[in-house]
Amino acid sequence: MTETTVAVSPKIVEPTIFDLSSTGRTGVTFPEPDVPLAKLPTSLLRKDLPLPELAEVDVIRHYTRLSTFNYGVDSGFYPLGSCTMKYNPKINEDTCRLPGFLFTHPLQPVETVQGNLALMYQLQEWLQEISGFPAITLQPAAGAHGEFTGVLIMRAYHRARGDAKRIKMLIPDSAHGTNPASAGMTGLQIVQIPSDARGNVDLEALKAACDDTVLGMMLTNPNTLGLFDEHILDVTKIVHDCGGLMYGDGANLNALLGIVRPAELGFDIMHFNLHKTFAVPHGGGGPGSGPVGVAAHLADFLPAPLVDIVEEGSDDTPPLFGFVTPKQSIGRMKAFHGHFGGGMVRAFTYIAMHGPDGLKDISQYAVLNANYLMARLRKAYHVPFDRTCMHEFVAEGRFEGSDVRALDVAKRLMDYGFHPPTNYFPLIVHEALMIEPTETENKDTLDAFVDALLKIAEEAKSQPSLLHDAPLTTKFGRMDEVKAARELVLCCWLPENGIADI
Amino acid sequence: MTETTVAVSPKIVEPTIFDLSSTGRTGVTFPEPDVPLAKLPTSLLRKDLPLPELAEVDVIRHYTRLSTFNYGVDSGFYPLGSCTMKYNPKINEDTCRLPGFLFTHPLQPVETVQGNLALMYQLQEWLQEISGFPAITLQPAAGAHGEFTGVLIMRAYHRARGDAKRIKMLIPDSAHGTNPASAGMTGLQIVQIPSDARGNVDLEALKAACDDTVLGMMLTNPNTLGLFDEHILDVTKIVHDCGGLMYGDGANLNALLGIVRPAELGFDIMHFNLHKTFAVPHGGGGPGSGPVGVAAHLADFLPAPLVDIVEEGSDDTPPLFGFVTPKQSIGRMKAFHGHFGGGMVRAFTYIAMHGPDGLKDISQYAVLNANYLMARLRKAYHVPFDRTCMHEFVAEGRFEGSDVRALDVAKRLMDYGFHPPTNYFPLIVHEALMIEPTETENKDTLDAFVDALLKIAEEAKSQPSLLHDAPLTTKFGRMDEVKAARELVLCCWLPENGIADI
Amino acid sequence: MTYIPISARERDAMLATIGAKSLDDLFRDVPAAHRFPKLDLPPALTEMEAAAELQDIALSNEHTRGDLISFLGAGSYNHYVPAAVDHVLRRGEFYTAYTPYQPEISQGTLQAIFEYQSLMAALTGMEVSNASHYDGATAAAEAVNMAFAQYRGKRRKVVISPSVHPQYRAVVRTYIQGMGVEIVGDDPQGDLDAGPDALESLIDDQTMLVLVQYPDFFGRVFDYTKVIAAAHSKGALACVITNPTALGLLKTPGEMDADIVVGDGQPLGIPMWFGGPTLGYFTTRKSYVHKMAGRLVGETIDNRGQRAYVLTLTAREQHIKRERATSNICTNQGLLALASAVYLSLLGQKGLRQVAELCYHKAHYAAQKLAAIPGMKLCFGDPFFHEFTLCLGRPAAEVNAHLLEHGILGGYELGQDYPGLKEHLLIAVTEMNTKEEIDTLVDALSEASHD
Amino acid sequence: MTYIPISARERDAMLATIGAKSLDDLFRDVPAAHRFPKLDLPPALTEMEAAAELQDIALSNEHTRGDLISFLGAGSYNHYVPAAVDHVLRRGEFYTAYTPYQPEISQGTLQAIFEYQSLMAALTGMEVSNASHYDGATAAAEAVNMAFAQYRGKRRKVVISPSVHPQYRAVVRTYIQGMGVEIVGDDPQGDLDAGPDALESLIDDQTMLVLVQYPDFFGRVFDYTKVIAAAHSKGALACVITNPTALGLLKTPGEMDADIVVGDGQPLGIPMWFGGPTLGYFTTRKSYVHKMAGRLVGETIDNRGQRAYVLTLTAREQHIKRERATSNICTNQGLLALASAVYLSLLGQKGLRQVAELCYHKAHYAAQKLAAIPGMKLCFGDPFFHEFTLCLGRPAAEVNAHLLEHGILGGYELGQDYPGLKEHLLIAVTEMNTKEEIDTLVDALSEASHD
Ligand SMILES: Cc1ncc(COP(=O)(O)O)c(C=O)c1O
Ligand SMILES: Cc1ncc(COP(=O)(O)O)c(C=O)c1O
Repeated sequence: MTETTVAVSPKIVEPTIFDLSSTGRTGVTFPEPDVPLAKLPTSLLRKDLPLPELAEVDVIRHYTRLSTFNYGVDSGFYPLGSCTMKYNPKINEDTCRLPGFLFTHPLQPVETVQGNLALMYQLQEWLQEISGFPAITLQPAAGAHGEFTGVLIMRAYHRARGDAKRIKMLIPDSAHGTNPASAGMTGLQIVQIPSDARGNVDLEALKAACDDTVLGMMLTNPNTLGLFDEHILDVTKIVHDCGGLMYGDGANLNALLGIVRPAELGFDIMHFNLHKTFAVPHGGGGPGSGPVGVAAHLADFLPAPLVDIVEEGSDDTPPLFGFVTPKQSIGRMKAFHGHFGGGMVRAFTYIAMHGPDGLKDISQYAVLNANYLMARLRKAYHVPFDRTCMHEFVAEGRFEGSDVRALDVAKRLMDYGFHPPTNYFPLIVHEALMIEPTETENKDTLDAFVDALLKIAEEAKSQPSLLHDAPLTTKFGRMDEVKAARELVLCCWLPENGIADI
Repeated sequence: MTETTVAVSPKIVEPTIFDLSSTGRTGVTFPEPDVPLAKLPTSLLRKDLPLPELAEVDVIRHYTRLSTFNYGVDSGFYPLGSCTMKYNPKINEDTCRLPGFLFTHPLQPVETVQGNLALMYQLQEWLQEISGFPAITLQPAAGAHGEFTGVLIMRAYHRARGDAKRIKMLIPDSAHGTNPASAGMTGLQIVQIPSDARGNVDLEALKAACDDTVLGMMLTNPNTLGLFDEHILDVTKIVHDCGGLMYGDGANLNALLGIVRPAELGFDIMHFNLHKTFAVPHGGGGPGSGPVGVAAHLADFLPAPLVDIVEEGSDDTPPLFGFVTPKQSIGRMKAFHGHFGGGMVRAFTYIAMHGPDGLKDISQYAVLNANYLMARLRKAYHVPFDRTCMHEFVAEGRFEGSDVRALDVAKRLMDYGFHPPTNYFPLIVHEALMIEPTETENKDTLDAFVDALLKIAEEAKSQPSLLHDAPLTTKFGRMDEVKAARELVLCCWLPENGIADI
Repeated sequence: MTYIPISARERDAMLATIGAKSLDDLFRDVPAAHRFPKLDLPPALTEMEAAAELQDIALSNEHTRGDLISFLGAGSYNHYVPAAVDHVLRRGEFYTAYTPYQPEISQGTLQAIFEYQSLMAALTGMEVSNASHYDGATAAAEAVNMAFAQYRGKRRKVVISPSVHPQYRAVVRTYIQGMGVEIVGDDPQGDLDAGPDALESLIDDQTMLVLVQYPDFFGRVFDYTKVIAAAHSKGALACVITNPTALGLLKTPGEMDADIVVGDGQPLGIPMWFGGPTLGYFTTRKSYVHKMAGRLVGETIDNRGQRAYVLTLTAREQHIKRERATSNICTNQGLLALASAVYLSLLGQKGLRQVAELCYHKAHYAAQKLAAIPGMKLCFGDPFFHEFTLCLGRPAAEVNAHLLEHGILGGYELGQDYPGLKEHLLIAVTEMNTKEEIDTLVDALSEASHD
Repeated sequence: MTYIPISARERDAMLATIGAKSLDDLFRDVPAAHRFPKLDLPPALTEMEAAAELQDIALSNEHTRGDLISFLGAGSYNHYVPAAVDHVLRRGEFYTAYTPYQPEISQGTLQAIFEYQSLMAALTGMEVSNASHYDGATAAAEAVNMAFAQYRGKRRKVVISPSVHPQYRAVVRTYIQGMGVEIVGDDPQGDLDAGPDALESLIDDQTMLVLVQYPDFFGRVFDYTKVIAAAHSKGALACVITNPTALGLLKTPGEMDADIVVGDGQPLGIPMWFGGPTLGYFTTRKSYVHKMAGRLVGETIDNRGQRAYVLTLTAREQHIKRERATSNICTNQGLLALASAVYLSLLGQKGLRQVAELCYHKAHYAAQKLAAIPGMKLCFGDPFFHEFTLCLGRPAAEVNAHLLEHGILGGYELGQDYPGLKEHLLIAVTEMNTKEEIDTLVDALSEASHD
């Protein structure tokens, strides 16, 4: 007798677009050619085009259904630490879709796109005013792309001074993974700097690491613990004293609008995440927009091109905006000019609607909300660095005498209708639950969230299986991640099969 | 000991917008006045303004959640007989929102709205060509409004001939409720005409009812059984012979595009439902658009104003469109010009995209789909009038030896992911299930629907409780309709309470 | 292009199941002589072509958000609609659903309408609202129908103020054609200065309804408490047609003891859209609910103990009562009721009050500046809300033509409806009109007064 | 206005819970000297004002759907995007979600990306696709990184064709700054006629990657089978940058045995948007999947036996591997991957082929007409796809200025990147260009040639 495993085929909640395909359908047709037909290059034609065939109604129903399997900020509270999941005002969705923005080509003569250029110029100026950096590039596509830009600028700066021996980047142990990854892409060595007992950069360790091989330091402040470094001016001074440059990861800028200009703290360079601080929606993963601001001594190294006034205006003529290339530019970070439509227009609209006081309110209330949550939760959840936090804080998702883990708490929150916080980051906290409420949530929501977490803390002791098995009320349960990695089914179409029937 | 009933307070799935209100919030603010303030009329000011207070995020989350409690054509198959729940192409949603349409005022000088008027004129012409009626008013807001318009025109026609004794309207027993209701609004007596064994108008009964007190007849063809009257030419002749006029309820026009022009069958007047035949979405109840077409002898009675060419164009100038008033117009049916943006623009886009062949395809495939469903279902569900149907058909939701009713079948269909068909209409079929698939559904969907209904027919015998208790898998179960009618809680705000806390 | 997803192969298989040979086969009941007419229509456009064509058509209009400065009101108003409103309306589950006849899977629509009803009741100061009428004019006509039903046809006189919107009065006249009802009081040639007091003498024991407008067609704000009391003293009902924006500021018809409040909901989050679709709202006292037209949503619970909503008192409606229904209305303005609910939720009490005040102050600024132009004057005095009547001292059509040359829609020419007001413009000012625009109007009119 | 829903009363209660006296109290860690700077920014606009301001800005552009006729391509293309695409993107559940780290409540995004991956694999003829890069240029740079990782830094030469998009070549150069990598072959002053054969001699056993473009920057279509084989014979990888629209018609890089296919997804349902955001796609062979950058979605099941999707092989990524990650990418172009999935689902094989053919035929019609103008000629021969290089016989900038006066964006001036091509325009034609528009261009250029 041979043992056979009967493969139970999985239940299909929603077929894929390939599953739904049927020969002869189409969702859109195009006009017949209004020109004579040219001969097609026979030897260069593809054999088949294995795309699915569906009517518009099928496509709409499919993606409408898929959307309901998702949880977004529009669904409810989304306190995902480090991600600043604030509410995305609907007006931004309309302004970024104005035909004058949607349908301008990136290579049009500048005379025909003065609106776009004026907007970019204005945005550069606003970001300068907010951050204190006198020069800005809007080109980087996201935070990590901004970091990479920054590291290249730091490298170019030292080399332009004839100093090629700086090969180390100092990065705190609490840093986001993109920081070391970005530095690594330029071949730098990463030196990890520990945090001290209050969650600050360990100054002794920092001093020890600083020498003339240090290119600079990448620091997030407030850091990923949600803490403002109590010795920030010392940190930046120590690094500067060894000739290094200070890079600021601006992912946490939502705590600092109108609170402090990062440039004044000693940072030489910083990226913005327009998709965090300035309400560009996250889109299920992107696109973002990661402008970079620099101190005067780094301005010449910015990627090209930048927007500038190329002909001064007068009383009755507006200035002419155009593109310029910084003298010692590191080059181009991507094709064209950055995430104009999806990123800059939305962020511009958002900043314009807030003004100086509104921006300060954002940060004040983001910090208020975080401290409020922390104050109400700290009895039930251990907060390892227990001092006034900024816009977020980190608690531990573990309980004495219980085998419940942060992951379980996170999943159980789904049953209460909330998106879980970030978990297992930053790496220096055990069973981290990183909670960032943002300023756009009201007290009722915060209270309901606290109530759920307190309930869960009780459940962790009284009914831990509820947490281990969670989520129970969502459309999908926990995933077999091992199977995914082992079987590696990464698409439902494979060349040898044509359209796969799964 | 007194018996007390403990009122269990109901579970609130989603609070109302009043429940969610909290003092001091607002979803949108407006600029401060840029003009000097005028004195407010103190004695005429309201005491309080008991509207809820919410932030934009709360409003968006609330209505986003509510939307997910709904089932629309975008969610799945919606074979609601008599309603023509076809797919609503997304392009229509964009064209009707073009700024040139959204932001034109109905009383602008005609010179400034030639686009709107040209569109209306063209739509009038297209509806004329499709229906065979030489004159059209676009003013009526919906089907019932069109009917009322039509009845007033019929009445005005006879009175203009000096004939005021016609006080009866003939209406088949299969008619939609709006037909007698519309006739009733003008004070007419309704004479109900029975249907014969094949679902046609009973000719003998019709003849017997026809005399010189008959204003006319209102007939739906194909009728609400989905059947094309086999003696339609006889019917219209009999009514005409007694001096009556034939009104066509055009709700079922989706079966006739490019198949037959209603005017050629002897109808004198007919309304269109742009929200059925021409893909204007139903909006959860409206708005619709119910243009009315009339034969030449009724054109002078149309409501005012109509769009016409008021100055002929030439080779190099386009014609000038304007408004005109028919000589003996019944007057105005509503303010302004009808449902321009939401109705006419969408219908115009839809007709333009179909052209003559596409329109005929619509009706052919709508009829194909209905007959296919009927053919596959007739073994399990009794079809009382069992002949080739048009775009819909009526089956019975009852089974020998089972106490299952049409309502139970309808509710059980929800568990299979389908919207139920219309039930208990038309009134002349017991336990009616009126099924209209429309042309926009594919065979896979139709087959899945049939499979579900066949399964349900089995369940009706084997597990009737499944049907009685259905739906089980939806967010909400069956409703206590008696409680609603008895307690009559029609709003969550009452003057004496201010904002009610429920 | 079409939206038909059936391939030729599938079609043939389906025909075989049916037992038909061809599609044509299915139409044998259609008289052969008339079967399959060739339609003389332009050939089908693809989506891409249709999008371009419609854009061309829309561009050949001059609209009020950039092309023209507008002071046109007279029943359709240029208000700002917050972006969030349309974002809700674009949810497919809302706009592609039918009337919520299956409550288990229609709670979205049902709760939204329940909220709309609550908001409209709160706004107008009344107890119940239905789920909407086609527009303000038809809602007014349905008020007449309701009064007729209330007195079972035993009273047949309606007193209407001449300063009710002319198109509303026209629609009421159309609606009552078969009812044997008499309308008195609204002579457009009569004394327009008289105000509501003049109506009192017309009310008698044959009167079923008194119909007034608030603010009236000329923008004037009257307290109707007295005329409503007069109506009640004769046993008649009173209906006030109201601009809902004004209710952000002004005393409610409810406070004046009105029996019915109707009006057009367009100012509440609905674009002007060349006049439609908008929505007609209808609120009344609970005691009249069984006589009311239109759909009603009521609160209940489902069989799982959850709060839920259903269409209720449907026995009033055509699909049950047929010719004895309170109205023939079926399809209504559901999606626009949702729009108004979202609009009112977003603005809340603060926002709506702000809009109302902006309209008020800007209109008063404009009125004061315009009245200062030599030869021009305000036709009626204060209080007015956001519309006022300017006497130009020369034909309004001429003046408007002059303004149009300056890119200004100058206002509504009242002579179209009131023969005595050929030199009068009805000028509307909303929160959308900046001081600069008003000053532009003033300049252009001053210039015109010099010609 | 702000979006902060906390009233003063609530704020005070919250401060009390925290044990702080004021909001300012919360910021004592911020160095006092720098705390609370006054920001010199314009005062806040309300939504209504912002909407008007942004409309003004947008209107001060001249766009390509009405204002200007456009023949600009060079990496951004004016295609028709079916209305349904944006309707899907506007679903709040999609666009307001984060990266799908919590798969139980992110199956919408996850399945959509899985479908995107499948569609891109099918389109390019490859086995796996990641979930997107920032754009085509950065995807090309990541291909270089992948090749570098594949050879663990032991090979350091990249052969790049000079007819790869100049901006892509620039981005690759930026990316490799710290890597000690050498680029050969792409001298813009070199022989541009040579085609891919010229690259073969540059490939040696130090070569890690050969990078070509298909169709190339000048619109030419080369079969790269031979150069790819040459790369393979030296142990190097080959990457083909591809315009996805062309793959509706043309042989896939997969069929040519490419190892990596990258490109910009903008033509697949993404508006030009002044150049971004678009998306970079990246497909490769399954054997390279562990070296690949970016997110990957894989199929699995959940604990209820339901088919489901998760992010997989995350150990390649920065949040796990930090400096040893395959790339630093985190936020990608998720929503635009969804756009492309919807676009491809709507068009299907028939639609995409139709678009590709329309581009092809219209471009050929334009090329033939333009080449017939005295003094003008095509710089390179057939086959080309939807872009071609026109030699004008006079400075391209002059000609373009003339065309702009006629409301025409005449094409890309190649002299900006290729000093030898100062008299050359790169002209793109898509399904959006009607014959009439092409004829207008021809007329305007004929006129220019007479000047
Ligand atoms: C602290 C921190 N730094 C950097 C990043 C990277 O930004 P992006 O995802 O925009 O590339 C993130 C994103 O989550 C972050 O939280
Ligand atoms: C046969 C029939 N007639 C008339 C109507 C009324 O049309 P409307 O709802 O547009 O007023 C309907 C609507 O369902 C109908 O099905």
